[in-house]
Amino acid sequence: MSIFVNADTRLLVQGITGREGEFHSAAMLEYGTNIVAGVTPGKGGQTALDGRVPVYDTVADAVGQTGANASCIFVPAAFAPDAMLEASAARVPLVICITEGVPVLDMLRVHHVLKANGTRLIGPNCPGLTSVGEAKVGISPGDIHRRGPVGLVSRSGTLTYEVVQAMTDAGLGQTTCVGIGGDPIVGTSFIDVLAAFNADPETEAIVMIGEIGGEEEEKAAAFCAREVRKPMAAFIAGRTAPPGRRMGHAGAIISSGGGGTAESKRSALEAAGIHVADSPSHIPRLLHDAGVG
Amino acid sequence: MSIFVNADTRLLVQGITGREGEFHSAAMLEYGTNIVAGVTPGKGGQTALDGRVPVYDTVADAVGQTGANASCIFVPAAFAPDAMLEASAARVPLVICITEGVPVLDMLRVHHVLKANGTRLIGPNCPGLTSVGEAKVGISPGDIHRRGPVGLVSRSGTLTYEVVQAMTDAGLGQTTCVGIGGDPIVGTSFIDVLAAFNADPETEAIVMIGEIGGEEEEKAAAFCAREVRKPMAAFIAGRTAPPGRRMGHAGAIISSGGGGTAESKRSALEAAGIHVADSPSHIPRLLHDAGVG
Amino acid sequence: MKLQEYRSKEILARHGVPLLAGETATTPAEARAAAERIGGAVVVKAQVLVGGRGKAGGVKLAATPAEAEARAGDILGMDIKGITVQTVLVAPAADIAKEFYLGLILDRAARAITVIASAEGGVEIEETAKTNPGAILRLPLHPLLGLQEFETRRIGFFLGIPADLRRDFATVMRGLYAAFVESDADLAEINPLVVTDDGRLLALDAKITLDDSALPRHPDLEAMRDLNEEEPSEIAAREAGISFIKLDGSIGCMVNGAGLAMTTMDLVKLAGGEPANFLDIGGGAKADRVAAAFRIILDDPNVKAILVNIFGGITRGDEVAHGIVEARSQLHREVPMVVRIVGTNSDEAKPILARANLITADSLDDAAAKAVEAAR
Amino acid sequence: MKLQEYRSKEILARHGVPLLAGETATTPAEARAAAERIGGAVVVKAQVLVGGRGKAGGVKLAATPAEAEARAGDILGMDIKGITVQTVLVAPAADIAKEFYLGLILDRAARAITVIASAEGGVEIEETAKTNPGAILRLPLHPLLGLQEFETRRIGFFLGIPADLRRDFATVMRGLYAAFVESDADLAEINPLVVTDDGRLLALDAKITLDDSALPRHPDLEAMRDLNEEEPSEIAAREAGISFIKLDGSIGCMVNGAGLAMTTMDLVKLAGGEPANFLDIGGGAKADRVAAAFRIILDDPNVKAILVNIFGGITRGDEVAHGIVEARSQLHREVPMVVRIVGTNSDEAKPILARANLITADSLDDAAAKAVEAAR
Repeated sequence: MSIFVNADTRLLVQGITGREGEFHSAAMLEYGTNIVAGVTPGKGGQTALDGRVPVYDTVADAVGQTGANASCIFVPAAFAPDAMLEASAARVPLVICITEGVPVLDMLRVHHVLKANGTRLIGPNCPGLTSVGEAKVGISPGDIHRRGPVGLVSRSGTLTYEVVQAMTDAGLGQTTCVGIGGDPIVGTSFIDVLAAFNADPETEAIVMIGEIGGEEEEKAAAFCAREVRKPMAAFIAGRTAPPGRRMGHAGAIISSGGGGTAESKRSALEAAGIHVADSPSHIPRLLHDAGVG
Repeated sequence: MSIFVNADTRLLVQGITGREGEFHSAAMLEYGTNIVAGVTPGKGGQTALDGRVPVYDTVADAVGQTGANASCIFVPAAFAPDAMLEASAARVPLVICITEGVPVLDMLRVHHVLKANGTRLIGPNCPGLTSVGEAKVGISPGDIHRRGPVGLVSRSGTLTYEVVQAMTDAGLGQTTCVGIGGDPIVGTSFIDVLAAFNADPETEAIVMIGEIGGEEEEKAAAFCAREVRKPMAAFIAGRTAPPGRRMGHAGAIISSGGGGTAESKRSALEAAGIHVADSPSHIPRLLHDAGVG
Repeated sequence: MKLQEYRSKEILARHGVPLLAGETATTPAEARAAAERIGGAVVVKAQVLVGGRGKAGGVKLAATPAEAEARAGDILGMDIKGITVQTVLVAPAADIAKEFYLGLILDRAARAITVIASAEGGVEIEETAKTNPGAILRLPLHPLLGLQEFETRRIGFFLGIPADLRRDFATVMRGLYAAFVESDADLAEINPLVVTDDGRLLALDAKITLDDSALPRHPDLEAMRDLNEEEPSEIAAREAGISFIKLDGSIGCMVNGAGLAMTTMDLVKLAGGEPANFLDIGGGAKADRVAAAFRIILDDPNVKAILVNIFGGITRGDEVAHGIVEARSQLHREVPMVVRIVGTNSDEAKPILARANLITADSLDDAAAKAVEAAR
Repeated sequence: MKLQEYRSKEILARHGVPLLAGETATTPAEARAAAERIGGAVVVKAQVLVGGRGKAGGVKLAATPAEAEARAGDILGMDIKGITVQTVLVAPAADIAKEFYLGLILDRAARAITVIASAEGGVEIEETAKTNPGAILRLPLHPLLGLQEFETRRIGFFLGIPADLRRDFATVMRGLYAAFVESDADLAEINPLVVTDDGRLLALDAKITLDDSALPRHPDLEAMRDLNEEEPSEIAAREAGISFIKLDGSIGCMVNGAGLAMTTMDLVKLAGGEPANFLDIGGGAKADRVAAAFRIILDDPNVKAILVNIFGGITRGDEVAHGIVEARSQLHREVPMVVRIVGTNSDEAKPILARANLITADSLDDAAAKAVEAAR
């Protein structure tokens, strides 16, 4: 099994005719993801990707016509909040927002509304997720994955690929790899994903990739100590990050008060019995040591 | 048993030092209602009602100090939305708003927020409710009631008293009498109250008093046909009301398109097997005919 | 409270909705002058708050100022469903290529502000709802978020707004929504919203109804009330803080509480009479308000008897009785009066009423029967 | 983006928060002139974005314009935590009877805007949080409703605002909230908010930090950026669309992706080196941005080696390699360069890099070690 998306996912892409949307939709199709519809206001009735995907003016139309049950959003930051609200209002149960740079006050509102609607949001500012061999949603490179027993959750993009590649190279395959995004407010938290992996019978071990800023890793560590009995390994980026500076990701900032450091997160994880790697390349070994693979 | 309030209710009164609030709080105390606190901003630390009730500046303080679990609101219409939000934010699970004349767009927001918070709101523009012999919350005259097997729900004030008096005179006592309010948007609907009466073992029969406007009575009729097996009697006010005019209550208006008439509601109830009285005075007889009392 | 077309348009224009405002006129000469200022063909439209003015001949085209004067002459003074036309709106005529209906309502069932849109503009939406319900889009808006861009797009695509007018349509939609919310409306509709032959999007007619409960915070809108179209008795009642609606029967009703007031009317009818009014005197039944209520009821020459029904509740019945007797003593016209008082000390109320020659009754049914009898 | 005190006050004043704005000065003479215009005693305050300026001697009272000139002379040019003071704010002095802390933060954990209030004003809130956490009220606001009156009252009662200033406090609270929301802030604080001896409520100091992601929709706020306090290299990077932060080490880093960039820095440190910067070149690693990134890195004379780490993913590794070689050929300064490219066609990338005398590496650990070695 896998979490959140699988071979039954009927994906809609919002912004499918944009440069990014089209490029990554092609890669998703190539991976085997079942893209059933695209949405670009004003291009309803056309098709995208060499006639393979019908385009609609609104998400409501797309859902009504195709039964799409997940939406991947590639629209620019200024329009992404509206796109997320549109998908949720059309009762799409899973929304993955790739867009970076969404203003955080917009995200507060969107997060609250989507949660009340029962919509699961992944992102924004995330690479998406891949249920290996079933569906790839977002911008991750598909070929680095290999099906196997490990679930992965991360706040990063390329750092995630780095870890996945290291695992695949070491013969450790994945069930689902989820990038939850690097913004201060994201729809799906570490705990949400960890709980899903914990409940997934095929996922035998879990890798968690955190970074400086906020306290979600600390909360996740407490959750793991309480709930998770599967082997885990972790990595936290940003041990050398200076305080008070935004390290690329809007959410990656050690507060001036000293909260959100890599050390704080590493100790919380270790206190929960989770081994924390010093380098992404050490993760396969930590998993092997824990009896995985 | 009774619904919504009972002898364990710890009541808070918002606006307790105002003219209306003080007058009716005295009557509630006299009835035996357990008023544990009052709130009037700026009068925190004082007492009301001859020293019997401590007054706080905020609902949060009052709840923190007294464990109040219900609030009755007597503040003027311009401040009532804020008062409802304050009670809900302080996690008071039951809020009864007596105030008339709350702007309906304010109520839309308040209704939505309170529902999301899990706060039950009764009213606004309602007489409150009485669980006979246990607690009277609001402005109903206490002495018209008599404990017995009938639950009553109504959109009106004095019309409710009229029916209660008729029942009491006929020897038919009540469990709880709930006035849900005469506004277009009220917190608790007929169906909510009917469901509670249906689940209450002491309530053997139910009386429902509706009036023109909206379609809540029609929905309630469908609900009763589906769910309620207890004997019922009903009355609908406004058979002679002209269309397009607001009949006192903000919610009592037959739409220009012809929706919300007394006849529409009467037929819906009768189609659900519920006898509808031509006069409030006939209700005891209808109940007797149904084997109640 | 209903607003006249020209007032509704004022509000919409203030929120950026494109329209041809025109000018109001209360005489044919004013209408001619307005048509001259406007230039070209105009429409002369009766400003009345009742529906169906078009069918009644209250809307006319005029090609010239002279014609505008003539048409205004026809329309001013005309009776439309009992209302005498006192004002016309003279507005530029538009060549219509396409008509839409666009409205916002306070949707009680959905507990939301709901957009109602139809590509069948120019007809009443209730009509379309019967003949072609599939042509109507109903879209409830989130009560805290309000109108969002995606909703505006969806409505525009549903209506088939031409691509080059989509931006203008968003302006209309945003303006209509802002007008609704900022005025505390419970209805705001543009019907028709048109595309003209020269490709403009315009609100040709508009109707806004306000939430009476919110009027206290909108003195500017309260000032738009058209007293010409209200019963003088209803105006007097409002000023006295009494909820009153004039009807055609002969039995005046004075009741405390809206539900009980309607019930009292219903029982009068059931007893074979016809209520002359709805009247809710409110809580407490204070002496001055009782007096005002009597005056308002008796100003109606049709009234042959009065039925007073007060469920005192916590208020003392004997005090209410004294108030009624006192108020009655000051009246200019005498009709039979049936008084029923229930509540604390209601037994003490009866002798007070009887001494003043008022008919008393125990039950409401009895009171209604006696009132009908007394009015014969 | 952090705003200077005087900018923050500008924004608060625009939203109705009562304060003594004062004037900025960049020379002692300007400070004297400002003090003359203001009249009476003034405070001369260094405008720097780092904390602790008071302890560093950056805030001084001046009783006369001559004193203001002298104090401004002391402060201008002063070094506060590495920042040279270029501007002072000359503001009227206030006699303080009581000080409060009042702030709004973007609260990640609560996913809300949270009010933070403390009756211990004038000290940093983090300090109060340690010494007297009970003195702090944290109140998360509803994300869709925003600040409500009852919340304002509660905060006022918590702080013990005198009854006659409650209305003014509501103005402050509403203004602070409006400033936060309308500026897309992630921090807005007034510290201290004071009651003066003559009973006025005033914001004496203010700090606003803006959400960088929202700056594109606030060109007016973007214009308030103080370039004097930024590293020139960071300004250049921002203009090139590169996320860059200057550090003190000797190994320049060029990476795609923020998490991987931090990881690369961490591994440099783990290998015994010190990173000279954080640099995320973003998606695609386009040639012009690669060139700009190299220039920015090499402008730092401390840089002795560069570590390039590109996880190409879908992007083709050979194209990235060509871009790097091309960009490097145009550089003014040569340092050893370790390049690691992963992703599609990464094997094809290696000979291209090797031909250009670039050091290649397979793993990131290996790359970090080679870079540290090369920098020695």
